[in-house]
Amino acid sequence: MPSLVANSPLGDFRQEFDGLEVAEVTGLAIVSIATPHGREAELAGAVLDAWGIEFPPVGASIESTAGEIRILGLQPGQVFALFQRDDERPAEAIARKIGDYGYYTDQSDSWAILRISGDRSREALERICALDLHPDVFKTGGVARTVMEHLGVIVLRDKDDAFLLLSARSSAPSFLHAVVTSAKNIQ
Amino acid sequence: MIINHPLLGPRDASEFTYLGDASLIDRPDWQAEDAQQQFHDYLYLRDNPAGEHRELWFHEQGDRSWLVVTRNTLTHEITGVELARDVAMQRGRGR
Amino acid sequence: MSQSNRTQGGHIDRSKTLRFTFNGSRLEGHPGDTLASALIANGVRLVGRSFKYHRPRGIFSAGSEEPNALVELRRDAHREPNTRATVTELFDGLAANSQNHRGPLRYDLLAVNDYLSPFLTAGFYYKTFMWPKAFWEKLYEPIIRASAGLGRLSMQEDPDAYDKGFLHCDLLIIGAGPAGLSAALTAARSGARVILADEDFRLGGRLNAETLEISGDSGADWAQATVAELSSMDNVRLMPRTTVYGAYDHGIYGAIERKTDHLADGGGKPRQVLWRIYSRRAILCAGATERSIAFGNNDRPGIMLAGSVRAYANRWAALPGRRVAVFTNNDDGWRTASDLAAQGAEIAAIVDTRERASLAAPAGAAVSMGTSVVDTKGRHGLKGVALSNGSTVECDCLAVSGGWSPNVHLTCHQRGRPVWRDDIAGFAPGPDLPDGMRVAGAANGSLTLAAALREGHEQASAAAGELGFSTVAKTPPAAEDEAVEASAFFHVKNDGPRAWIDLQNDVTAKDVKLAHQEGFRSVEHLKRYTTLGMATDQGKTANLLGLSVMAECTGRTIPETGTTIFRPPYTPVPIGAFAGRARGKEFRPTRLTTSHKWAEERGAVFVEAGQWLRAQWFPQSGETRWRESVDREAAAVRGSVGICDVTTLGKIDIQGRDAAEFLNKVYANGFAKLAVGKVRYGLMLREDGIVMDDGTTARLGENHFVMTTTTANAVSVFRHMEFCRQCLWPGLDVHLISATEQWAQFAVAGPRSRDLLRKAVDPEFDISSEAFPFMGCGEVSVFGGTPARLFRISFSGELAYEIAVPARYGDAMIRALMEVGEEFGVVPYGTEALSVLRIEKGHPVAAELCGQTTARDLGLGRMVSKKKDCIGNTLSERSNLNREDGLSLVGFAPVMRNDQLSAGAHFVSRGKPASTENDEGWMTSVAYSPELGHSIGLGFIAGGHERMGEIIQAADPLRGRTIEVRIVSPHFVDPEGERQRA
Amino acid sequence: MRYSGFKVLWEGLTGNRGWQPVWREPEPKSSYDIIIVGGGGHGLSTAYYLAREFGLTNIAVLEKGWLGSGNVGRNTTIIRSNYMLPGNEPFYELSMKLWEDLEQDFNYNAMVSQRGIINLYHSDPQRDAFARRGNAMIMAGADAVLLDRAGLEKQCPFLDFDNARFPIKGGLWQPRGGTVRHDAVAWGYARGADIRGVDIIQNCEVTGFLIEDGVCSGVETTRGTIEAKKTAVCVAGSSGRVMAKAGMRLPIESHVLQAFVSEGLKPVIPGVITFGAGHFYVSQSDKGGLVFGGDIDGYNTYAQRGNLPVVEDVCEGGMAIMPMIGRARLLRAWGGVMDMSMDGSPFIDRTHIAGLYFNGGWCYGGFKATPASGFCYAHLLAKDEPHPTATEYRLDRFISGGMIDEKGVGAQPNLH
Repeated sequence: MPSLVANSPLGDFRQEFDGLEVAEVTGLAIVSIATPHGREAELAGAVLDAWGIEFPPVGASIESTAGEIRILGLQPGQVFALFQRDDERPAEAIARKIGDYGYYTDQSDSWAILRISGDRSREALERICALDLHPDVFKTGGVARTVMEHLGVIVLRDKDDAFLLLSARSSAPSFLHAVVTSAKNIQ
Repeated sequence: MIINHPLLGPRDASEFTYLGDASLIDRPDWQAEDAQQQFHDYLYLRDNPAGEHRELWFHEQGDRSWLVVTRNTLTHEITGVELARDVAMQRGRGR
Repeated sequence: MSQSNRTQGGHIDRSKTLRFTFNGSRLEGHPGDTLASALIANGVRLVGRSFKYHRPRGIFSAGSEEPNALVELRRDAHREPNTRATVTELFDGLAANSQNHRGPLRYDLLAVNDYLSPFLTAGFYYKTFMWPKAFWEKLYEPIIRASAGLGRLSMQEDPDAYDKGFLHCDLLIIGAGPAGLSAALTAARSGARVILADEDFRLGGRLNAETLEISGDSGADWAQATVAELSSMDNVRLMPRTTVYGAYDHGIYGAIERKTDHLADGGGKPRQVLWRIYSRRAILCAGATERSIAFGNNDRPGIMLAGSVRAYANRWAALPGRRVAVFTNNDDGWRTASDLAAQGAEIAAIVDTRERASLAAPAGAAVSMGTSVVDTKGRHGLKGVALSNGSTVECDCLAVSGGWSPNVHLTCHQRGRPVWRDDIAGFAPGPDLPDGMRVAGAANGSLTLAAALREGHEQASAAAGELGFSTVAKTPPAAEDEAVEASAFFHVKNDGPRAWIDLQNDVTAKDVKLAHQEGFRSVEHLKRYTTLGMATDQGKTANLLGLSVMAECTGRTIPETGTTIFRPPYTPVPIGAFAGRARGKEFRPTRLTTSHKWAEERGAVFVEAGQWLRAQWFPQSGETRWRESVDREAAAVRGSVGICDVTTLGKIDIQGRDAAEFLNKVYANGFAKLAVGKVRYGLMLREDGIVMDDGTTARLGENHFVMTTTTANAVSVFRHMEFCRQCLWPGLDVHLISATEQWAQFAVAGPRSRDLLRKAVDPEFDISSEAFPFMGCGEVSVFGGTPARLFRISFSGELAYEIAVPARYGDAMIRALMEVGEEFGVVPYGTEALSVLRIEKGHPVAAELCGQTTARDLGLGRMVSKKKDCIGNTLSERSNLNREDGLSLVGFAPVMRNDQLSAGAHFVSRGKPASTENDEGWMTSVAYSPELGHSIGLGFIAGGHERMGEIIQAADPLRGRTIEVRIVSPHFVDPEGERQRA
Repeated sequence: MRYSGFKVLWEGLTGNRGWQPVWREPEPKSSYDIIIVGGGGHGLSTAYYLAREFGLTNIAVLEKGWLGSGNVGRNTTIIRSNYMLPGNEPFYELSMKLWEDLEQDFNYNAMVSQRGIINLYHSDPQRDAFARRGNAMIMAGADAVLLDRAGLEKQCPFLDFDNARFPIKGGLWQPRGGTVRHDAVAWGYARGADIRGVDIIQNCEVTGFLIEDGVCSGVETTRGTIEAKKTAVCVAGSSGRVMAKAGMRLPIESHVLQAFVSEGLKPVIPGVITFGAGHFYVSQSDKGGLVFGGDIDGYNTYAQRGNLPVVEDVCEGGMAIMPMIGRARLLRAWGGVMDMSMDGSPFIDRTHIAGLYFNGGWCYGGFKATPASGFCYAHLLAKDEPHPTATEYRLDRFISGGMIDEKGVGAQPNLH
């Protein structure tokens, strides 16, 4: 019987440019957690117990002190949990950790993830991203869903000069083209 | 245009999808005696004001919130943005 | 060729020489030159022809307001028509040609039009060319079209790339002249984020063209020092070569930055970048544009705006003439005389319409006060002018100053109206400015240097203050308040030669008078009837002259006569720049399924389905026609087993305590009682009772469903359901998230599908028909532990399943399924075979769910529950949607077995002509059925279910093939549905 | 005064002194048989056909601003009758036939130029939908040709057939489609109506209706009260505002449609081209400008201006199919306010108020309808029964479910 081997949306892409680097991030699990009406406090409590962090508001992310998980506030009643995937069923892993307080959906395969880093990364993103990414406005840890070159993108600033960009898996080559073209155009 | 999202701050309107008059929240009672007439008026007739207009926008490329935006149709000035869910609850919608 | 008209000084770099050609002549200039300044330095006067009369024309201005000096720039696919020489930065190897003439520029054959001018008055074409009727398209119009237009497109794909971008600032300052620089300095020092944009390549605006001083330095030096300070600040972005072309809602400005236009070769980098600038405040410091005066034959090469003549002399050390006359109605014209004299030109005369002036004339200049120029001579270049006092003046350049009009354009972009100001005899910004905009300097009607510096500082202080920045209370740099007294004189009245108002469109004072005579008296009628202000310069130097002549005719003041407001863009912007990168294959993103690479390897032919590419069929060697492949694929599904990637269908994960109740509201049929582990077909209506979408929804758990939507409606259905969730029933506990991207999903269809899946699904899962019946679903694992979801649903009508694995396994999954299916003769099938199979079963898709049809039309009327509240059921009961003779979806078969049906044919009863009143419906989908061996179709026809067996015409006059067809059941194959339950 | 080539010649030789005003500027009378509210294309053509077809001339056209200042003065000048549904196609074909005789009819050269219109298709399902439409056109007496790729290449070799994201596979061609000089339509109808005795009154805004006991007997205006036996509103773009004065809510929203013109160019494209997979259509005016547009901005507005995303979207569509226009420059953008109706189709009907009539809801298709709209409105006003080609344009059609929804997008105006 054949066994199935996973592949990443962008084949572990990595390229350096003058002042920035664009690289695919693989191996992350993404689980969406929706909050049942009326059980917000219980879910937040479970998250606090499990990882010692608050539930983030929409537009922000919070990373656990140990760094094993980051929770992104994406929309009212829904967050994404990002962590290293070491399980075929990450939604169930989350449920085991914090109980059935939330509704969990595995999103790990829905997204291609690019990390754009370096002191010119903001300049490159300027060509495709309408958000104001000035560090006084979009602070480290900030998260936003927006649109770039007709593609939906989740932007997470994970360092002062580095951004994680999540875009749909099926259109990942188009998204990569958009980001790489931006990097080239500012050279 | 820029919509000042109550949770996220100012965002370009191109992240949003427009639906129309916020009265679309006020869906009639399907069991009313004149339900068909009520649904007709609800779905088809509009105040279409030249001036302040309360309208529904969906933050499709954002946080997926439906918003009620109060915007002047003569000047495009926006004077209020609320989460549509809150508005709907205030208007007595529930289950 | 030497630069015969080049003098001393100026802001050009004489250490380098740039070679260029104009109409093939080899010429030279220097860095810092524009094409226009280099042409002037080389003594070139005739540069183009006017639009209608093909009059010889020369350079008129020194900026973006230029009406005359339009050229075709660069060669071949790079050719750029209608390019203003006055803003084209000179580069080595530049090639420019004049445009809009037949034959050589000097001997344009179409100059004959000038002699026909009595007949070619404003709007003459509305009164003739009507007979005979057929001659318009065949004769008159082709002649008009060929002689109209200006430059030529290359007709080749634009070889350059463009880019876009987004910028954010506290303060956008538009224009880097004295007001803009002063504003930028004040704002930047307050700590605000500042963007300073200017259309010129050298910041400083008029300071570069004047000899005025600031704080004891030359204005140009002060500008350079200020630019140096600003460029050293982190919170400032300086954007030369950037035109802010439009003011849009809520502080958004459009700007175009020319990145490589000044280079011989752009090196593959984007030629221009279109910026969307989000500003909290903006200060318009766009300066003012000089206007001309209308007088007889005022359009000859050598007649120029006085401020521009001065700019060529001061900034570019290029003299437009050796013997210059000045015609002015204001003080500013006198400065041209003194500056030109300082550069070595002979000032032949100063002609001023006023009785007295406050400035002194340079030595040797004859001054005529209270006098006008009434006519000129020199066909290809000015030779002299005639004055109202009867004298004549020999000269080769006439510098005309009719006063300065504030550049109010951006203040009008949100329909603000400028207001008249007597003191400057022009329109200044009105009170209805775009939100957040302030205006400073000449753009605000404050025409002196001192006022510009002061207002820039004041407006920047105020704007920064509003945003919470504290400005250092410093006074602006000092400069003299130079004399700018102006008078309202626009038009030298006479009955003699034509006096031009709009140089490019050839609108003369007589045209304006004719418009008045014929009743076109409102400003908008005037514009539209005469074409005044409609040329590529948008009447920047002409509008006010036209208004003044109309005001004369009506006996009203100019403000009573009206004003026109301006629309974006301020200056024309290339269409390619607005499109940016979105062209060719990058016009829209491409979505690929996880089996795409595998399908490519199999030689699949792909088809666009929205943004997706899907395999349409998989040709095998020896197959030469697509039908061969499709017939084989469809037959294989009916005969053994086939696999099709169905990932593109929308998938929505629905969870919550009230998920079932929610589905019961958004679907027309009942979902509350669907058992866990079961799938149900769902029909979704719009609120108006028309079918919106359909699909299957599986219940994975008590509070957990997975919905599928059609590929095309995935986004709109999700949006609709969020509307229902948030706006209609916010009290329900239900949560939605798209799972389309998460799962790679494959249909495994055909009598051997279960056999195949037994090789894939791990053995601990029982998929026998008893344990896993039709419309069952469940979570399983495949190929040794990979998580999967299995749904026993059928689109083909055969025993069939859909199996989904996480997308990262999609590529491996299709290969594995093909491998284990080999023993059953598995074939991959594409969308064409899928379509054949579904038509054979009568399943509707987008062609039938076209947004105009009801559940009843589709034969699904009984699915619409009357016992619950759901979207669409109330209005679906309207009388017109329930007519006895309403449309029904039925099947069609050709009467002559070999006839091909065609989608889009209309149904007409036998014996009746194909006309609208006999139209009974249309064919939606057709296919060749390999199972039946003939063409079959689905379609809507009035009262169809009652007409089984009737023979009617399928009229297709569009393709000239009307055939007879029989109305049959839409279920062509296995009408009882037994196969899928096997 | 009759216009002709001879007259132009004569006037040219005699100093152009003989030209008369194209319309009078009369003072409003205190009453008329019929008042038409709105001096745009449809209002003026209604007056013209009332006079010419039905001999009714005691008529005033009241215009708030200057004649032709509505959407007849701000559109992309396209005429076509390539509709699909039986409620629409015969009406638009009537309009096309009226266009074809218009200039000789009203003795004004509006430059009706039938250089054809092509709607591109990119897939087999789109081709099939166009086939349905093309057959409906032919069945209504219009002309339609289904072009395959080779046929299209012959006409438009400059299209980006191979590199396009959505490959161009052919088009539905209506050879009789084309363009008309839009302002001249208003002026020609105004002249024709004026000559026949209709009073065209500019700068006269209707501020209210005289309504008593369900009967409308005239209007209040900025120039006084004017009585009329029949009051016919025809103010597309302002329908909501005006009918609100009569206390009516309409199945209409107001939206802005932007349009664009490039700098003048020597001839580039032959007729009208419409790009189905993007939002772009284009023609070239006789003066040489590319006249183009796309989708409405999509939000309710009465402001005659739009925003950047649509400008960019339209130009993207243009570059996608004809990348040779990249170096042509966009010269001017403008916006017109559209009556977007709930099914994308118009209304020509009585209202529930006796003596008050309504014409509107033209979406972005009003210009091509100008002759037939006036013709059918005149018919309704003169005979009090709808013209046979306009029987379905009823204000109450949504009550019974009689939508005329060409696009099939339902009761959401911004999608039509």
